[in-house]
Amino acid sequence: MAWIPTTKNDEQEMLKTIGVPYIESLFQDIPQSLRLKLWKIPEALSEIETYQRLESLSRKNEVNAISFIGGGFYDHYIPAVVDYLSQRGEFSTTYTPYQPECSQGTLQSIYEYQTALCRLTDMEVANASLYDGGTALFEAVMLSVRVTGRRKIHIIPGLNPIYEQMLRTHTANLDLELEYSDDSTNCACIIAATPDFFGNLHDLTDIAQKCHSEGALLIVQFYPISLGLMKTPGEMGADIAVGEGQSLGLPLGFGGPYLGLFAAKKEYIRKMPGRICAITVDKQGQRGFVLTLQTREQHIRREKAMSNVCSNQALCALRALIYLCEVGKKGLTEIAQDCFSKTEYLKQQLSTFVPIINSRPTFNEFIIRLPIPAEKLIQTLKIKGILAGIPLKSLLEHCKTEIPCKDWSGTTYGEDGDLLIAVTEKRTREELDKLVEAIRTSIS
Amino acid sequence: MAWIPTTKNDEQEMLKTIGVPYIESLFQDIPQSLRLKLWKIPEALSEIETYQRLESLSRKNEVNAISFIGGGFYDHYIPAVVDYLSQRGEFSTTYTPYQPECSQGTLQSIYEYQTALCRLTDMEVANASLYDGGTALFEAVMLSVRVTGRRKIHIIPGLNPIYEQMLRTHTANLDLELEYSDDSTNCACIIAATPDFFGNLHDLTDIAQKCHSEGALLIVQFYPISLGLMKTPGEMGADIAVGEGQSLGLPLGFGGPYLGLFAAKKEYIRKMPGRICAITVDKQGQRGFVLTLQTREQHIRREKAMSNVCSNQALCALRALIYLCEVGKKGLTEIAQDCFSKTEYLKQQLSTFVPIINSRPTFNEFIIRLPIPAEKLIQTLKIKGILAGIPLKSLLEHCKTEIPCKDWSGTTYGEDGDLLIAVTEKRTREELDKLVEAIRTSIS
Amino acid sequence: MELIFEKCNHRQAFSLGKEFFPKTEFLQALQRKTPAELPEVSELDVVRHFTHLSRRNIGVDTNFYPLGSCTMKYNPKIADVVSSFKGFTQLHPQFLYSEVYHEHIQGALELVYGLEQLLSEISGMKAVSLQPMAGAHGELTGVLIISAYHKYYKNTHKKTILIPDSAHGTNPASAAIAGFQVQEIPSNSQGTLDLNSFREAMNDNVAGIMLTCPNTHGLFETDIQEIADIAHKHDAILYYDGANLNAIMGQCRPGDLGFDVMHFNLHKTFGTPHGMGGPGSGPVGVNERLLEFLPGPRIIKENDGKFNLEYPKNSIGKVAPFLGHFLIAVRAYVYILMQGSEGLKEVSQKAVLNANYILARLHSVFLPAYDRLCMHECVLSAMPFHDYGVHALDFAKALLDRGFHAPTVYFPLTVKEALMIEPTETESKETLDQFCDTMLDLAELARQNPEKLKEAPTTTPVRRLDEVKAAKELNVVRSVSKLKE
Amino acid sequence: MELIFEKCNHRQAFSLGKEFFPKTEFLQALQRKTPAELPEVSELDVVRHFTHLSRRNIGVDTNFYPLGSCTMKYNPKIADVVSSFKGFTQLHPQFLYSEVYHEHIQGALELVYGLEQLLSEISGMKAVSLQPMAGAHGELTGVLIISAYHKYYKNTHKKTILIPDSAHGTNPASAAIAGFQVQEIPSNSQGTLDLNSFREAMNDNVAGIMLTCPNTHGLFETDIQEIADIAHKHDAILYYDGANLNAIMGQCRPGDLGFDVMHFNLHKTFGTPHGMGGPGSGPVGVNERLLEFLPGPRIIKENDGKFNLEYPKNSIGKVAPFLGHFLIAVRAYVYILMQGSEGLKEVSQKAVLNANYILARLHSVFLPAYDRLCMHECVLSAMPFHDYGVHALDFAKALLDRGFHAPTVYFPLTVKEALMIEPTETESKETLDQFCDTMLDLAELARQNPEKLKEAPTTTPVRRLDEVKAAKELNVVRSVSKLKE
Ligand SMILES: Cc1ncc(COP(=O)(O)O)c(C=O)c1O
Ligand SMILES: Cc1ncc(COP(=O)(O)O)c(C=O)c1O
Repeated sequence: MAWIPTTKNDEQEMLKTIGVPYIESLFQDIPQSLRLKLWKIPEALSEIETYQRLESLSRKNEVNAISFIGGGFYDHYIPAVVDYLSQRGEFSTTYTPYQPECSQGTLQSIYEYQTALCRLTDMEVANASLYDGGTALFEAVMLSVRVTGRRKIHIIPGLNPIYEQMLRTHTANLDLELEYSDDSTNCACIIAATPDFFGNLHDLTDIAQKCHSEGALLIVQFYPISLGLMKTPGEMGADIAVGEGQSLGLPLGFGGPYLGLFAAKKEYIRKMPGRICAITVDKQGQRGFVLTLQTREQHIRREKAMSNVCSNQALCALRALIYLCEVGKKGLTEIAQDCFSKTEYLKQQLSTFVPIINSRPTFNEFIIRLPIPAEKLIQTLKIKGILAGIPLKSLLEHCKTEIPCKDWSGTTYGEDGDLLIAVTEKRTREELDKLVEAIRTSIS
Repeated sequence: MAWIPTTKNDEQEMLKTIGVPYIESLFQDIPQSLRLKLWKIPEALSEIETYQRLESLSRKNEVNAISFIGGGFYDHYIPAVVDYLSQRGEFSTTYTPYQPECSQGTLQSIYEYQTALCRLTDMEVANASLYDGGTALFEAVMLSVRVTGRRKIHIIPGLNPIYEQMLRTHTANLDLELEYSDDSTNCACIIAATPDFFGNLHDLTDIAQKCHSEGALLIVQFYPISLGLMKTPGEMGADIAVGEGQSLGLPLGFGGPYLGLFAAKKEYIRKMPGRICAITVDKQGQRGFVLTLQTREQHIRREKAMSNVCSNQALCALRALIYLCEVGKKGLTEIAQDCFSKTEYLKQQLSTFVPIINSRPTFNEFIIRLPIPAEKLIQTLKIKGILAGIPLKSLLEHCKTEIPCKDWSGTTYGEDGDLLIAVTEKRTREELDKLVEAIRTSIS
Repeated sequence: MELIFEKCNHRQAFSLGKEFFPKTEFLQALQRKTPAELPEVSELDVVRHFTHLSRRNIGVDTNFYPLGSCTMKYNPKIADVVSSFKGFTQLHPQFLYSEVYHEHIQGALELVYGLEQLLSEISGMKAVSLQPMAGAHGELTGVLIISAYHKYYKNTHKKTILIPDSAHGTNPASAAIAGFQVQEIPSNSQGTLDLNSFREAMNDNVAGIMLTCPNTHGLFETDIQEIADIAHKHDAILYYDGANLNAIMGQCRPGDLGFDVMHFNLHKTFGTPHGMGGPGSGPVGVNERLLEFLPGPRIIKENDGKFNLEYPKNSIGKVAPFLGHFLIAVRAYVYILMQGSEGLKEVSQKAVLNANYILARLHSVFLPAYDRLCMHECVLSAMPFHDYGVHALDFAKALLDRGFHAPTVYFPLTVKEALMIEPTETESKETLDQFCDTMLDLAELARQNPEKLKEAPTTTPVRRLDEVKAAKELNVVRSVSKLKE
Repeated sequence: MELIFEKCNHRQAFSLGKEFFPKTEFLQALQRKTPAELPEVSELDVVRHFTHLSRRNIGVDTNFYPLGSCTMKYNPKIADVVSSFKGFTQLHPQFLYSEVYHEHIQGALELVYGLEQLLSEISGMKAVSLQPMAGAHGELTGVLIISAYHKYYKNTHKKTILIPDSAHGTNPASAAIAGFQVQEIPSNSQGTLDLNSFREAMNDNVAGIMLTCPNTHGLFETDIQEIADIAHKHDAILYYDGANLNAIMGQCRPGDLGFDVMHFNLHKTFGTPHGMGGPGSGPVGVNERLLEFLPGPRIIKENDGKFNLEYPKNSIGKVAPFLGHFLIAVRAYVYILMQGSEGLKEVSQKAVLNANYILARLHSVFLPAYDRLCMHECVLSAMPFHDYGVHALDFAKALLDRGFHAPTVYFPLTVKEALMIEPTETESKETLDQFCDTMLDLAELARQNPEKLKEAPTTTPVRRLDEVKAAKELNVVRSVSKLKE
């Protein structure tokens, strides 16, 4: 059998040592009446058959067209070293560093990840890590509730509708009041995204001040690549910064695994969820790393823990760290600048013949309002090998969002013709021009 | 610049230490008149651009069709662990183990490779490694010349025409006489391939005896996968066994890198080419591995060396070793059996309507004689996603082989309709049936 | 080892090259003041740094890793290869929410659908959703389903969830985070749920019971039928923590045992890599009556063979942005296909055989918590060495010096000085023997020379670390100004 | 560490599964007696074994590796990724020899053509063939071309090849194996070819001269023009050993220096991995008059943009089965594209800067062979420590303990106690400084406590090894019967 080394001989000897005649005997505690009689699991495939079958399955998916799909998840380039290094068995086949002495690689990388994330966001502390951007937001809300003791959660319109739905699902039984509002009075937190889901950029400095004067926490949802240029959550005064880390060296992978980024002010560290690594020394005074403040965690504090998270996204965090080290200080700025420049170019070209309906400046994503249903355009462009973007209305429907929906300024989105277009550094000028021409022809 | 870490600042400090004002000054020994003025090398591409450009280049190649192409190079399955393990940096970024203490991984793997190869072939010693099957054959011939002092090289018809041409090229200036013959008198060696290029299997036991009674060496060219079933070079009495190791976990890769397999009787070890690793102990008595008999090699013996080989195929040999460990004793037999069974099935199906012209039993490759030019059939089947095989005549022409050419029995090959068809364990029954039907329709 | 932030600056490993695209200036008002102080190192620095870091770890690829409750089995490399097919890695998830793109994701949907079917069949549950992103997240999802169920049927008084004292910490944490009160039920002297205490605790306010089976003592809950009956009589939902599914897979099925809702740990039972702590994957399964509460969208197969989406009638909503950790699901799918029906059964048989073999070889020296046959793991105790001042932790550290990862220690909390050993089915008898020999050796050493043992580890990159100092100083981020130490 | 052949038997890592294809019995008479005694181990055994083996190595990915003459520069990982594209790895080479399949290989042919063009431009040669499979094989090919040339022009008396005493061992070996007599030319006191001896040796029987430039002393052959003139006057062919091209790339070109034929070491100059000893790649380049002798087929670009084959008029034939080490060529192509015109020039500049920096820092302590500026590598000597009984080898071993690979030692043969140091351009000043500091430290130690130095290495998996015993006992294969040691 695959991956089971025990030979018939081994089995006999082991049973003798144990003192039972058959392996069956070891299962005596399972009542006979409850035993499995029959199941419909297919017979084993060999590695070759499996490879071939899955390869043809994978080829049923479209991954070769020119993509302008975003919506919170982006087709950024992943430098070769990220895969190369992160797939080493000494990373991938280890687990939570319960024994720090034989896990210094893991622990140091966590410490470095915390550092990288804090420097990226200008926040003071970070954990490593949460499942994804949506659960990171949920955990941030929970932290704000723990800190303030309040139960109102105010959301500034423009949050990714997927995350809003996740938040509602996770808090369904918690007696919290989730509302669209930028009023900072009496709430545990205000949640604000910049760029927001529609691509609009916001300066949240004022709202941070208002929060702080009212004892509420500001949770900023950020897009890590934008921080190559953009004012940071820390600079704006955020108390908690959360985001989806997929852009930092993780493949789109049809939905995951991704990476929940979570950073905060240091005063909240004892109430934070997730693993945290700290520097210390060993008995000979040599520097080393350990997990710390574990009394926040479920394995120590059980129902009183700050979070239930156990397995997390450590390997994804490692990828993000390697990504940030590889692109480095200058590279990140270059990438952000390139995304921005290309987007502005595209907007400029498109705006000559189709309205861009954003209420604010954007970073790398924006919305055009087509005179025809977005689906129709998409259908036409698919044939030319272009994935034109996300038909906004369809997405909102899938997230049970009211349509049309608003952003902070009151601008509404979600008409049939609204198309959300994203650009990354992978797109070339020829591809941008191709998109422009294809849209032009399709609507004229 | 890519991968160059020196900063302007470093450069200044280093120049100061060296005591010259400019980097230019370091090149003062190159006469000004000989300096490069201008070259037509394009400007640097970024990693993203390079990736995209090369990816689209790679997609111009056909690799998804169902392939029956062989001719000495086979589409065998490569288990996942082979890539995974061999690409570790501690293997791939090291070099010849000149310092054995920090190269025990390399050295032990070489020792294990030698062992695996000897067990596969039933030979006594092996080197690790030569460039490919063709140069391994050349080196075997050179060894036979050194051992016997004779200059006649007899080739039993049926040698891969590519290797024959390589052999002629390499020995062009050596005053050797290469001839088709199975006469063992007065020659340095007889070269015999089994399976031969046309797929025919031969038992070389008799010819080995003849060689030995005449003081000639028998060089057997083998196909490693066939040794899962086939009588071995050692069993037949070969003095030297050589082969192409590509089938052992190396990708087809449009021609390489491959792996020259070379094994021999122990009495020839001091005259053998290539690296050899031996067991020894360190100063504390612990087992360790070193390169041995280095006086055979060019870095010690220069023009008197047994071979000029320096860089070899060590990483390919590692892949072959991992492959042989992974498939193991039983797996290799299974794979060989599967190739054989499928080939026999295919032959049986085809033989009902098209002649199979082999003179002998075959392993996984055979020749049909079509009533139409082989190219024409190939063209038709390409459209159905099938690569039907190698049009024999074209290949022979490219190797400057006389057409038609003979095998040992005198059977001739190379007519317009002759198609060489290979089968591996990757081919499924459906694919075999598809080929049969496609050929049937095309010629009727 | 140096931090990468301590390496000298002003290098650039990666660049977009020549500013080939005309630059548009970013908005002054929205610009960050200074670039993030990320490392400025060469690519070779990056490669060497992380290669060296990796070499300061041990993993399943390097050592026996009998970490109890974590099922550190061999992670098949073919599963990693398949999950790295471009057709999987580069597939954009937003296709999911636009019907116009559904033709582009039929392969992926087929795989998700196929895996959900297989997991249903393995567990005896009616349906499975791959959304939850780890075991604990599966628990939370399960408890949210319990909550939705009771809300739907207006059982608003049901606010308590019962959990045995042997349960993993995530169980009470998940229940609490979902808004329930947690009541702990003690274990009996046999190491299973104390039936009397359970009966006492049971009342109409109980929303559900979370059980692990076999439990964290490595013991099958022999009273499971009675437990299920009692729970169901009170309309309480029986939750199955699937972390230990490796013990019973193919022998019996949670659904047949009476469980209503459960999670799987794909990273445990189905051999996907644990990646230094994750990512895992924690699909949730439910029986018929909870079906309508599952997270959505769900994948359905149309009559024409196409795959499509559907939202359960009373769905709790979304717990993941899309369909969960898809690339982990790919690995688990490969694992199940390659094990096949017989292989999956053999997995549990050999996992249980191996644990009992270790138990048999060590039980006379390391007092087992409960002296009976175990399932896939055995819980021993270092209490016999208490008088020598030697603790479970000391054995753990000494094992590191001998080429083994340590077992789980001090868990379950019900067992003093616990050494929780889960060998898994992928380890050979030789490895188990080496491990047992070493444990017996260390036991001898504990008696002869306890100080020696307490010195361990000595061969690891660092020696025992000062955790108190770490928590006190809380140096958790490298500050920018700090110069190289 | 155990041999994999010493691991317990009767396991099977890989299988084709159920005998799903009806078996045809193999022919009794042609069957091997017993299956090959390959390991019978589990896949986890395989993974652990080779992971551990790898950890007993150091490489460029882990340590500074200043192995002179070998150009151990950083191997870009993107090149490995690109060379593993399925469109390259799974492409069958036999397509090459059937025109009917040529439409299937246009991408590959374009790449081969493109790389040959780039290498021609870099070297100033007229044309390049990628066929030779390593540097020495390139030399052999080059010498075969020389031989074919002279044969063609009936210069049958030309049977000698001149080679400097500083040349790499492959030069004389290649010339000899190709059937030539080798005559060695001494170096002068400046470390370059002794012009007088050369003039003396030169006569009409000389078929060619093989030079390395810069030579293995790391010195540019300043008399190169005169050498070329003399050679050409005697109708002798001037061969360029391109192993040291990294020193002059973008500064001057072998073709412009007067060389007629040369090889490249893609694995050195163009950063492809050395893989524990290979595979390398040794393309051969020729000037106009040798063009017609190149190995065939050659790739040409038709007017319609299609790529096709052509055989040179008087081709020596084939030295490789197809177009050489294609997957290595892919890597080199990536390397050149990403360096670009300016990058390639900077490579040689920084390689030379780094070598001179080491020379400057160490030259007062380790007597350099020739006390002048060097090119990409410097040759020092451990002779100053002779009186302490400390040798080049001792420094090499001591470096291993300090986190460095050793330089090349005892080569070139012209220098006593040679320490041949080639830092390459991909190492940072910090690394060079650490290395130099360590060397100075060791020099101090050699004087103070030579025995300590001779103990080294002590931190490696094994200590110094008994090579005499190895050669005497010649245990080079694990015999089947031998039990576990
Ligand atoms: C018994 C048990 N339940 C639940 C979990 C939680 O699973 P995860 O770590 O995937 O969140 C674990 C993990 O260790 C466990 O052992
Ligand atoms: C100067 C010189 N010439 C030739 C060679 C031979 O090259 P290869 O090892 O690729 O055969 C080497 C290799 O070390 C060398 O250093």
